[in-house]
Amino acid sequence: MAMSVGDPLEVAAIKKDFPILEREVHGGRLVYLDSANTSQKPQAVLDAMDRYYTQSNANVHRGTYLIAEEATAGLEGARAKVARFIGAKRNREVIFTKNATEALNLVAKAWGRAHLQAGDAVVLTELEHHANIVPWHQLAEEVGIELRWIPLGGDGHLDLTHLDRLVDGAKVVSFTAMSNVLGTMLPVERLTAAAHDAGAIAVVDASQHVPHVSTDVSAWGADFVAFTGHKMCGPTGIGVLWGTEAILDDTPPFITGGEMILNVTKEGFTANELPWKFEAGTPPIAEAVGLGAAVDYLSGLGMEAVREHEVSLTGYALRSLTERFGEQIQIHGPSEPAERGGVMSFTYADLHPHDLTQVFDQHGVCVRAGHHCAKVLMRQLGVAATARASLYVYNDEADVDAMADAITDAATFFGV
Amino acid sequence: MAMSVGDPLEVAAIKKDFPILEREVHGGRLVYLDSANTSQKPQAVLDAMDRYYTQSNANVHRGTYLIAEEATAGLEGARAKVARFIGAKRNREVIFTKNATEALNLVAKAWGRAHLQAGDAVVLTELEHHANIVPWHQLAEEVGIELRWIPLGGDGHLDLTHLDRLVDGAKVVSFTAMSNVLGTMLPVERLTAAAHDAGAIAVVDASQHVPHVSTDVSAWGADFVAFTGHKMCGPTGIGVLWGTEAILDDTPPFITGGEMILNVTKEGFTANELPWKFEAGTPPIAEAVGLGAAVDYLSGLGMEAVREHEVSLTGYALRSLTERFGEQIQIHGPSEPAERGGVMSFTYADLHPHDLTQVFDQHGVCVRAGHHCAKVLMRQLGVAATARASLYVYNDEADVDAMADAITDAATFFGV
Amino acid sequence: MPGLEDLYREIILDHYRSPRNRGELPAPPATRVEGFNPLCGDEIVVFVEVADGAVSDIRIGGQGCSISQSSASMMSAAVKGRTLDEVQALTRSFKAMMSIHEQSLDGEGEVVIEADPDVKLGDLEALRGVVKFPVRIKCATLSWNTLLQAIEESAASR
Amino acid sequence: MPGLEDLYREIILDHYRSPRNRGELPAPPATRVEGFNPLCGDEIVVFVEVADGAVSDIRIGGQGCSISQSSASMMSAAVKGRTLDEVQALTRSFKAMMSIHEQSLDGEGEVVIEADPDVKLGDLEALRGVVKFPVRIKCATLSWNTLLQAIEESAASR
Ligand SMILES: Cc1ncc(COP(=O)(O)O)c(C=O)c1O
Ligand SMILES: Cc1ncc(COP(=O)(O)O)c(C=O)c1O
Repeated sequence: MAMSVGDPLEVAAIKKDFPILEREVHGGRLVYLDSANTSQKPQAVLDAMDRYYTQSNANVHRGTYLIAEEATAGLEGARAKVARFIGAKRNREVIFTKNATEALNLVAKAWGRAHLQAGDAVVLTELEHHANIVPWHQLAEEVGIELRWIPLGGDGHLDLTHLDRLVDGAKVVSFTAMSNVLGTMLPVERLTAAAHDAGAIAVVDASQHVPHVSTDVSAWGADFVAFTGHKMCGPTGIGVLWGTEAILDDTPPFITGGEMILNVTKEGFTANELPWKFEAGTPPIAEAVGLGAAVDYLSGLGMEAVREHEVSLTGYALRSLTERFGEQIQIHGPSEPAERGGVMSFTYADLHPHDLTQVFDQHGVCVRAGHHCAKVLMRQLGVAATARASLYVYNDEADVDAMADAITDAATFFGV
Repeated sequence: MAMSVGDPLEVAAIKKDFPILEREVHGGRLVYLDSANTSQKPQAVLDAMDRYYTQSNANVHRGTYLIAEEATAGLEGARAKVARFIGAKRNREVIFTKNATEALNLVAKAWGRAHLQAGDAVVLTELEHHANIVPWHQLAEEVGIELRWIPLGGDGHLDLTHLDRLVDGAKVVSFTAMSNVLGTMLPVERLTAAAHDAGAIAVVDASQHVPHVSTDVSAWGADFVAFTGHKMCGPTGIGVLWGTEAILDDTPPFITGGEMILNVTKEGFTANELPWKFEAGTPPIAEAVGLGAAVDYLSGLGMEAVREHEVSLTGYALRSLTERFGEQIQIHGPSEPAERGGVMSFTYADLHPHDLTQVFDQHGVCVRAGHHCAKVLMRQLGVAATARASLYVYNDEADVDAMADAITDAATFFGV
Repeated sequence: MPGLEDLYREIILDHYRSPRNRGELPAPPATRVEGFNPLCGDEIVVFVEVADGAVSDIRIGGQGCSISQSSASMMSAAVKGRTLDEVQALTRSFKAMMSIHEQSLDGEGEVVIEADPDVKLGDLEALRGVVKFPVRIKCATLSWNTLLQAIEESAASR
Repeated sequence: MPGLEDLYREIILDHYRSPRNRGELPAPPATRVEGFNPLCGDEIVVFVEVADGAVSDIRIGGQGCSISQSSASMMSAAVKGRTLDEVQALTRSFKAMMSIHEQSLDGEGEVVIEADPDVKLGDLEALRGVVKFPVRIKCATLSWNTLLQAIEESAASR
């Protein structure tokens, strides 16, 4: 088994933290290379949720009894952990949603409906995930905003030649911090500054960034940042919207009901203060506790080490796949590992990605094939689908090699 | 310890299924009487989620690999279980949301925005939870609908004298199936029929009904039914909106993004078919698996037995509290156990509920004090707050007695 | 590699490599309908000409994996020249083989589609192995659903 | 019952049973502000009259638990006749006792409020035990926050 000398993470030990990696599939070990889709969960996260359910389960912010206080402390403690993890200035700037998609919908619909009108421009990029496109399409249908697109340039990067013209007069610039298809890291601070210079707000979809790269939302200078728990070692059912206190105060509530009100009469309602104004109904309590444990886990590894590990493993993957398969394999995105995350979209010869990954499955290699919820980008790339391998803290060179072996096998099987 | 002869549930055995009930608080056992707020979770539900995370965790509807297929089967299998549990005709009529609140917002905002306009009337009841009030207030602000209220009558029931006049010309009648404050069971079929006769749609908030009473949404004849997972032995982070296929097809998408589209271009998008049209982003996968296990658990007990147990235990509680405290205790809601669920709101002498339940906590008795997210109802009742004890499958007469002892102690402590 | 041969039978790979009835038809008179597999991005375009209650001509465009492409190719060969009733029966039999459940006519739950014992699936039998790979069932049925929609639209446009 | 005596000191129960400054003031000239505790439904109404930079009169209405009512009662007694600066200092000291964290002025995170050693809390000291019951802290501070808002509004309306 190939082991990287000097890997900043002790991957062999880390693998043991993730019980699912001990699972056998089709008689071999599980080689999980789909973390951009969803990450696996360390035992510590499962334990934290089990502890919550077996010791302190109660609804929050309501009861005067002990376990209700513990549950509330669990939820609010998780909020504080997340706030610290992303460099938020105040805990109340961290809003728990069900996923990144709800977070981006909240921005487009609650902030957007209140502040945008017919003819206003919203600038997106061709790299966006559908979660940062479709809500804006809905708003376009509803109030008649105009969508502008920062185009894809060379080597998987954006073409920023006409950035100033594109953002000129815009009200919103909303973009991903890291492409979930190409791995491209976007120049967040530059885009945020361009937005602000043009008088627009800057919205960052950090779903692929927060799990992999140390993130400081305050340093970014963004107005809103969205991300999702299940891609960062946390459970399903929880996402985060961060916003500056100023912009959150200036955003009407989105989903409404219990827990988000100060008062309700037959005539109307008064909203509660941040963050609860945006958290109607019973929040994802166990999921917040799990996300807090995930943040602890990642902080324990150190986000600098996580990033270093991924850069080095991505470098290994790009090199070894290219050496082994030459012209047959086409890997999209930046060629320089330091300019990208560990997400590699590729096609092999004229094999359809679906057929390729079907063979992978027989090797226990989990890789996703499809459009990766980025059909606008796929059209720009001129492909209908790619296979996408994505790396995380528990992956090593042996995993990359296992996929390479599976590629060879697929080529033999289909005779290409 | 008082034990009911002939209880349709074996509560002593059931208590063992819920690990949290073994916990000690303040040196005594935990007496959990706040299930209308959130229920405890049986080990089987925690095991199902752990099994999912340690064996099959993957994103759904996407991967060609084995664990992704297992995860998809887990999610869709849970949908089928829920559909069967509530008498839905088709699995695709079951939409997973994050909680009941999101489900009711989806109705008010996605269906409501598309079908209601200024001057249209929406009929609610004075018994509603804020989740079935505030979204309609928002819609009223936005498009100018009129809200009408079916008033509270005697003995905790609705006053239906002027029902015909109230629903006349209305577009929506939206009501709770069981009051979360008084326990009142509403005449769902009668209200649904009145709605339909008036040409309105019928929306049922079944958050307190589905966990406690066998529910058949098709027999109800409703158009939409909302409920929440965490009150029915399931995890936090998941709720359900059921709707007839016809009305769901006639409802535009609410939250949008990945997973809910057929196609996305720079110009627009096409929505996917049911149920996915309403499930944007990564769904609460582990939570759905947990909810499926909760449904299995409740089905194993038998919903008829659950209901019988609660009627008999509620009867015991109403009798024994009245016998013991006479005029000092005021219990709101229907006096007849068969007309109500196991939810008892009460006040004791002039003790503030908050002070009462603070003393309860010292006895390990978990009871909520407050307005229970029903401020409109509280105003009708002429109180600012009540203490609310609520029963479930794991409660027995000893639990009720423990609360009664705590009341006595509070009376002594405060000298009333 | 056990299992894969069940999915990728030789005849499937043959249709994938040499698809039948590939191309376009002028629409109108033909009807053109696009189908999407939202999960993987496969897009299929069916051009169909209906005359005298039968599929007089058909062409297939778009792109997809070997399963969706070969299924479309075999379908095109199987339905060309058939009456609409025959096409319906064939579709039912094909979906029955794919173990697709559909809602029953009285709305009481979902039922398993029964195959018509008189309908011969021929080459299409090769796709039976797809059932063991649930995610791929949508690949196999994409062209069929698109064809049904095209036939409906052609009826509606007359 | 260990613990409860920490919360419900005799002086608290005394203020609860015989609240000081209970009632209303004509507004205007007084300022009237309602405060809600969204968690339990407690509602407090503060009527305050400010003259010459001091709280010249105050009345408390509304309903709530023993903690919120006694805190309001003690507060009313403590602030009546005091200058606005003294009220600010007293509020700070009270919140410090309640271990309330507030955002620092430069926006860099949240900081613990420091009590002013010169400020005497007097009877209000009896509320110190509330800190051990986190849910009840909002009960104790409700009237104080409502008072601050009333003072602000009275300044704004001049
Ligand atoms: C009647 C009723 N409706 C709606 C809700 C809201 O449920 P959730 O908080 O899970 O959204 C509740 C519970 O709080 C309830 O009791
Ligand atoms: C860049 C990006 N944005 C948004 C999302 C949506 O996240 P979720 O599905 O958790 O809402 C994803 C993941 O699917 C993503 O990769």
